Amino acid sequence: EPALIFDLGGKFDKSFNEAAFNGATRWAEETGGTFREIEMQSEAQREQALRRFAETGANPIITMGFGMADPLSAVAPDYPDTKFAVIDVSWLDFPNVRQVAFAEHEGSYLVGMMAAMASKSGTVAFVGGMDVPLIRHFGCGFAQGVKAANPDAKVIANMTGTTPAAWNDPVKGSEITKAQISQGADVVYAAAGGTGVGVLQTAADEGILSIGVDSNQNHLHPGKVLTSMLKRVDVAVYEAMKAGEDLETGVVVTMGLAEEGVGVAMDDNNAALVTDEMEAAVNAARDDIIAGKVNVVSYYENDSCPALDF
Amino acid sequence: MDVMPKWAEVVLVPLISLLLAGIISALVVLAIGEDPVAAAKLMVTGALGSTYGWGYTLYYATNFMFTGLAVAIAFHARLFNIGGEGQAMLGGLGVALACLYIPWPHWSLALVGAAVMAGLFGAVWAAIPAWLQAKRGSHIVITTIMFNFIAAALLNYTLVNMLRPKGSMDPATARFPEATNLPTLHDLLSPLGIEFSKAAPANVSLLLAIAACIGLWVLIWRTRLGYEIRAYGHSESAAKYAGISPFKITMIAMIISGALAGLMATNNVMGEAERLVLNSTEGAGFIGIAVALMGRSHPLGVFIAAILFGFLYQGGAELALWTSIPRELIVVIQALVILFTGALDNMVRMPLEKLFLALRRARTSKAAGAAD
Amino acid sequence: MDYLTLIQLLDSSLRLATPLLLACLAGLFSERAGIFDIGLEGKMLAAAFFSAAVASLTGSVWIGLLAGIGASLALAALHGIASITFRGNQLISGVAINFLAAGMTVLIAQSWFKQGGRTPSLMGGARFEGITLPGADAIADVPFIGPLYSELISGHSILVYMALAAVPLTWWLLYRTRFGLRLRAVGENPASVDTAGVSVVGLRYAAVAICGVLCGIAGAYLSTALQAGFVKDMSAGRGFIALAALIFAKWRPWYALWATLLFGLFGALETRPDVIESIIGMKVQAQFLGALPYIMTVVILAGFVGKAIPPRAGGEPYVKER
Amino acid sequence: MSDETTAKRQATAASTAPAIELKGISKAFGPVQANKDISIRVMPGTIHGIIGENGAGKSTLMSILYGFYKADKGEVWINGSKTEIPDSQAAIAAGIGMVFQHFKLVENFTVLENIILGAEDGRLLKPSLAKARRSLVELANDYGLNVDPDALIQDIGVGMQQRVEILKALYRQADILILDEPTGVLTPAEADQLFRILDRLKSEGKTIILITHKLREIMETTDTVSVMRRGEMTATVKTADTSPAELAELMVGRKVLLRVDKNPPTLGDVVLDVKGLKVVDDKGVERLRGIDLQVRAGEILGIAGVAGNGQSELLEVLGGYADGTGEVRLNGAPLDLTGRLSDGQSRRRRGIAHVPEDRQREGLIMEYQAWENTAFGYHHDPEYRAGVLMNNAAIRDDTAEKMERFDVRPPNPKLAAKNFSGGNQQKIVLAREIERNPDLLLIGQPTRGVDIGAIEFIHQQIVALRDQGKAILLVSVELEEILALSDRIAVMFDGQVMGERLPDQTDEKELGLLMAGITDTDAAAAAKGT
Ligand SMILES: Nc1ncnc2c1ncn2[C@@H]1O[C@H](COP(=O)(O)OP(=O)(O)OP(=O)(O)O)[C@@H](O)[C@H]1O
Ligand SMILES: Nc1ncnc2c1ncn2[C@@H]1O[C@H](COP(=O)(O)OP(=O)(O)OP(=O)(O)O)[C@@H](O)[C@H]1O
Ligand SMILES: [Mg+2]
Ligand SMILES: [Mg+2]
Repeated sequence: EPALIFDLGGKFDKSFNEAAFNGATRWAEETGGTFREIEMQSEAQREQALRRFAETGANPIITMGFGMADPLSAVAPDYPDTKFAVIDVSWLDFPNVRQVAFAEHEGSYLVGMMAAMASKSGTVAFVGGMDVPLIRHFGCGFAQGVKAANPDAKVIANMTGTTPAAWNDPVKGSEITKAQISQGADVVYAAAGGTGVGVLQTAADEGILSIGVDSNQNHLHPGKVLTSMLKRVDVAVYEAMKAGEDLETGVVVTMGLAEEGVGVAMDDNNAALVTDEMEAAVNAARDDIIAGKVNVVSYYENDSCPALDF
Repeated sequence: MDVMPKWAEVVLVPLISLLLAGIISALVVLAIGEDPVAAAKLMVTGALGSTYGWGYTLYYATNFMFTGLAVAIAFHARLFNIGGEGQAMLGGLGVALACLYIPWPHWSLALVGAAVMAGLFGAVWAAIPAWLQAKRGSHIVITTIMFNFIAAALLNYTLVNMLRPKGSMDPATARFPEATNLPTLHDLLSPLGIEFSKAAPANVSLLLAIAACIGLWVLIWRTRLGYEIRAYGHSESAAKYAGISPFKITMIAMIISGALAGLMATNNVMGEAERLVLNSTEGAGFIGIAVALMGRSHPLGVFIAAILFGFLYQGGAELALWTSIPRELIVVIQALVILFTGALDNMVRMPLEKLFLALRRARTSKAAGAAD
Repeated sequence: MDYLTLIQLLDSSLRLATPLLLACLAGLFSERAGIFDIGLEGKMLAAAFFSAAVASLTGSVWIGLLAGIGASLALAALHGIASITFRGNQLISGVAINFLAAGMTVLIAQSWFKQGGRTPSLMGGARFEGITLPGADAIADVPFIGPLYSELISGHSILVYMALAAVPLTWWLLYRTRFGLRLRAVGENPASVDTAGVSVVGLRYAAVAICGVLCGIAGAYLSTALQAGFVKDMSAGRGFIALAALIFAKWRPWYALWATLLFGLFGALETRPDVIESIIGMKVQAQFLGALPYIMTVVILAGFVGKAIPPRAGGEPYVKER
Repeated sequence: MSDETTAKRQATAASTAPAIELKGISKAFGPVQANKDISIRVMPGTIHGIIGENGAGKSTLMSILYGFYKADKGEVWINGSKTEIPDSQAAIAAGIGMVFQHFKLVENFTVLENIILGAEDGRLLKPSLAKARRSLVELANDYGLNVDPDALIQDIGVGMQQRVEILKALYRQADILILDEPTGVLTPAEADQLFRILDRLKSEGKTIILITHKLREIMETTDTVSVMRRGEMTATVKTADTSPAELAELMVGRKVLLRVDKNPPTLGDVVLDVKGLKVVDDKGVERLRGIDLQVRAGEILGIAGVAGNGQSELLEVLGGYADGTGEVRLNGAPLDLTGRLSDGQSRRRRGIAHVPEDRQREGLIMEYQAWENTAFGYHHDPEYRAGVLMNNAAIRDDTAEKMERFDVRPPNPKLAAKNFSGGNQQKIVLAREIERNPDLLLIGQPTRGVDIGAIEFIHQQIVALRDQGKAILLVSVELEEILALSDRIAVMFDGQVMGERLPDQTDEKELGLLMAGITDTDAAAAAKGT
């Protein structure tokens, strides 16, 4: 029986963890199988949950988030027969751990291009949740995409806060968005968990375009969400569960544009917003990145961003 | 004169209150379509049924002991320190600096060094609001709330921009060197021939917390300083009459309080995570308020309340692990426990007092009748 | 900083200040009557959920508002029972209420809507829309007062105007009516009210109930006016900031307005690093920016406000017979 | 006066039913039986006194009549008809007004607001306040009860506060007025005025119940008097048929000395020498405006004065918890008035002991047990400590001894201070301070609110200390006490010493004039004039 361990945000964070849950549910529905799951409440439970599931024979154990890297390195060697998959981690080295990393900066780059092309004012905005490197990573890719499409474009970036409350403060998200609009922004990209709900809502209310994150959020405000930067955590989880005990471990799987691990959401809800020109540019950029002709710089490379100052 | 015998006050009232909280919690569990009896069993066996469960229960309890004591000592001086959270964060910073930048030869020395740093950092973070209260009259409730936010920003800055190993995604420090890793209860107890779960995070700082409970008990109830702190807390005017300086007491009480909150970091940062992560305190500073209030600011009460909360945390984790009960239910159960044992205790006490009074009347009248 | 930026900042301040102001006035009623309330946060959160939930189910924001107020009142009643009837510790009761609201809202949201502790997004009549005051559009282009009126003063939801109106109303009620006189007296010296033949318990319950109503409006404002739905923990510590503002305001209604507007302004400034940078002439760290409101509060408190004396009987249950 | 009340008054005067009749009132507070089966009748238009030891149950009984407490058993009859009094509203409706021992005023309200509180005429304050303002003028004219209607309670003296309490009752048109220890905080002049007002009220047909520890007041003003002991009503007599000595014996169950016995002083060196002492409070008001005093060994210097004329500040500066300027010497060496050594601890080390005016706010920690209070202020003394720890066993033993010597009841060192009666609380403070064998004893209001049995004892202790050659600075608003105890009397007014007198060469009248700020020469002139 596979097991799924959600990160602290909880399984209904409307983005990352929820995507994992959706992937697992899809697997369960398709195969009729069952899986174990836990939502953690505290840091100390990370290791606890890992051991618990390992001891009761769950296999594979899929865990979410970079926070699991450290506990996993303590637990994985103790259970050599159990297979682990960890999402958003790429720097460990254990034979029984499968690491899945997403190239969020590449996906963000594409939505950045779309934002720049959709913007009439030449100013676009980014709203991050809690100020952590991962979110800067999103913002950095976005800014590079914006500049690629329109070198003169201005990117306004704000973080919501420095405590976990920053993930669940849609009111502040709204206010930030309004402030960005007053500075001329007419497209806003939110990578802020529950706070993003407020960003998208305000964008819709104020008549500017927004960009969702992680899962497809286009349907939240049809015709007002330009696109969503997809991070196919659901696919990663689905495939890990489908592989079951045969899961390939000891590898780092990078889910980039080539693997369709990240991408832009196109559906009926945003069809009217996406011009052919935009679509062509995005497709070209995707091909270039996959081919290595364009290099999107990752924030992690030297903790700074060529296109944006944090 | 006391209406009730002491055992009734100390044992019966909290027990009945807990029972009431349990009954209401059971109703809530029932309402969301789960089996309350099974849930309760799961919580008890999960938290207390194995050394593994105990290891986690005691780990959480250790955190709450430190923050609970921190709030309690401030309460004795009639100061409401809501800043335990921020002080504990700063304590974590102190521990991280001590562990990362000083080459310790042995964990015991590292613990001493880290504890000093943790206490120092926490104390400084409490001393500023204390000084502002004593000298400028700035209300300590506001300033300590503000200092929590400021601490969060400071910690974020140091972790994201300074202490994070280059290229790491995780806003956390590197792992502390092996030599600073604290022995867990397993390590401590196996030489004594006691088998304790290897996996549980409870560690030697539990002993530090217990020592802090005892130390604080001695401080409050046996030393002249404690006597002065309590006197000041009861009556500022009388304290002045007796030559007890309000400034001195405010500063000392808050410094001790902040140091205790800071010391929590020896458990969660040094003992468990063995590195400093962004959200390491996880609201333990606020739980400390509930713990101190429920423990009536007495170190023994704080100890017991901390274990109760440790039980709720660990039992709750087990619930989440084995059932589909959402984790918010645990928060609700915590709320009910706080409500019934802490705020609605008179609901139990009042009828009990009537009962005991009636019993006593009956006894004395019978005795009088016998005497005639 | 140009004029329009200033207007935008103040506009944002006003929106951010509104829930703080309502909660602050709520706390003011309660604490003026001698009942300390650190459960403002929980009441606001419960109201935010129930108003959004019921608005979403019925499609009417007004029914939602009533439901939010009802939920907040229920928690206020709990606080009253614990701290007035059973003379419990008011701080503990407040802490418990915060926990209770944080847990219950998500539990109920999950069982009603199955959307992970959220309500569906509110549409149309299930939301409070901004009100355009008469003539706002007409004079929008007039220099100076045009933007002032059409951007800053006009265009807010009705709850903002209610919150602003609540300030003079609170002042009038407290200082000009019999009820206010008794309410203030019961927070200073309940025995004086008791020996005057007025029920201490009744007055305190009334105060706690008003507190409930105001917190209810504050919560509804968050989820049905500022936002279009409930998200878990969406009160995000505003109850505590309101409490700080209340002490800042020395438990007075007009000061409460200024204090919450100041907090609102700090919050608004945080969203405009460019403005701060242009004022102080250098780039600020994101984290420092986030801490700025709190640092400013401490500085102002230490520098200008001085000692705040709470109502004398505050926090203590009224016990006649030991 | 309205026609209605006049009519009511005539009706009551005509009937012979008692204005108040209590039948079999019992009341227990938890295990404490405060009132046991008490019955009492008070005829209309009379003044009825109630006396009894501290904790006898006097306040409780009256609070029941006023609806503040609910009796466990018993009936209340007003003007011949049985009346239910579930709360104070009912009592007020039945024409009862009460001035509590501890005033029930809102400190930061104005006089006017306090008066209308609970008796407003409508939902809005303005008309109520205006009406009350008019009534206040009438009442002031009728009874000489002048108060500034717009003053805050916290800014006016206790005497004035009491007027407000009386005005509150009169404003509610009370026909029956209960006064619980009304003169405890008043100056003689204020007390005299109060009794004139009471007489006036009585002559208007109002019924008055007066609780007091002062037998003289009972003898001078009441028509009948009841004595309470341990919750029971032990006797009710016509005042004309009894004597102070008999009442005292009825009260405490033994013979009481009503006079202080003392020998002439044997004066030693100057212990306390105060020159040009000034104190400014935090509002910037000068509270002491240049005080000069000397106290010698073996002498009691009594400071007379109306409360609020700087006596408290004098004690605070000397006791080390307020700052002042000027020169103060103890045994010839200067005391630090503003520096590092200007605190209670340093003062105690220098040999100054201090019985503060307000035992509950300053002298004791009410939550502390008796033994902890015995060490209070002396907790750093070598005999009370063991390193950084307190030597609790030693303190408890010492407390037990002191309690026995000072006859503290109950002699239980582990009882919290708040559970002792006022008199016994005072004894705990006295025992602590006197037994230190200080060079100088500062003592403020030593017998405030204390029953006559305890007063006798306390006075004896003070005199005994003097006879051991100690210097004593006594502050009291009780002129009788000042006259009985002092070897020399200084009168304070408005932060200054108005003059000094010897007790056998002055009288209450002359002191009273000085206390009112009328200087020596004025007083002499006034004396000549009469
Ligand atoms: N509110 C109360 N709760 C509990 N016990 C009380 C209360 N008030 C009075 N008592 C107890 O009832 C008894 C009678 O008290 P009461 O105040 O009536 O005495 P008293 O005769 O007025 O004394 P004093 O002369 O000191 O004023 C005392 O033992 C007292 O402790
Ligand atoms: N909480 C209590 N429980 C039991 N007995 C009490 C309690 N409080 C007071 N007493 C008893 O009450 C008696 C008198 O107390 P009371 O409060 O009436 O003092 P008091 O003489 O009125 O003081 P003061 O004159 O200063 O007001 C004492 O015998 C004391 O033992
Ligand atoms: Mg008394
Ligand atoms: Mg009395």
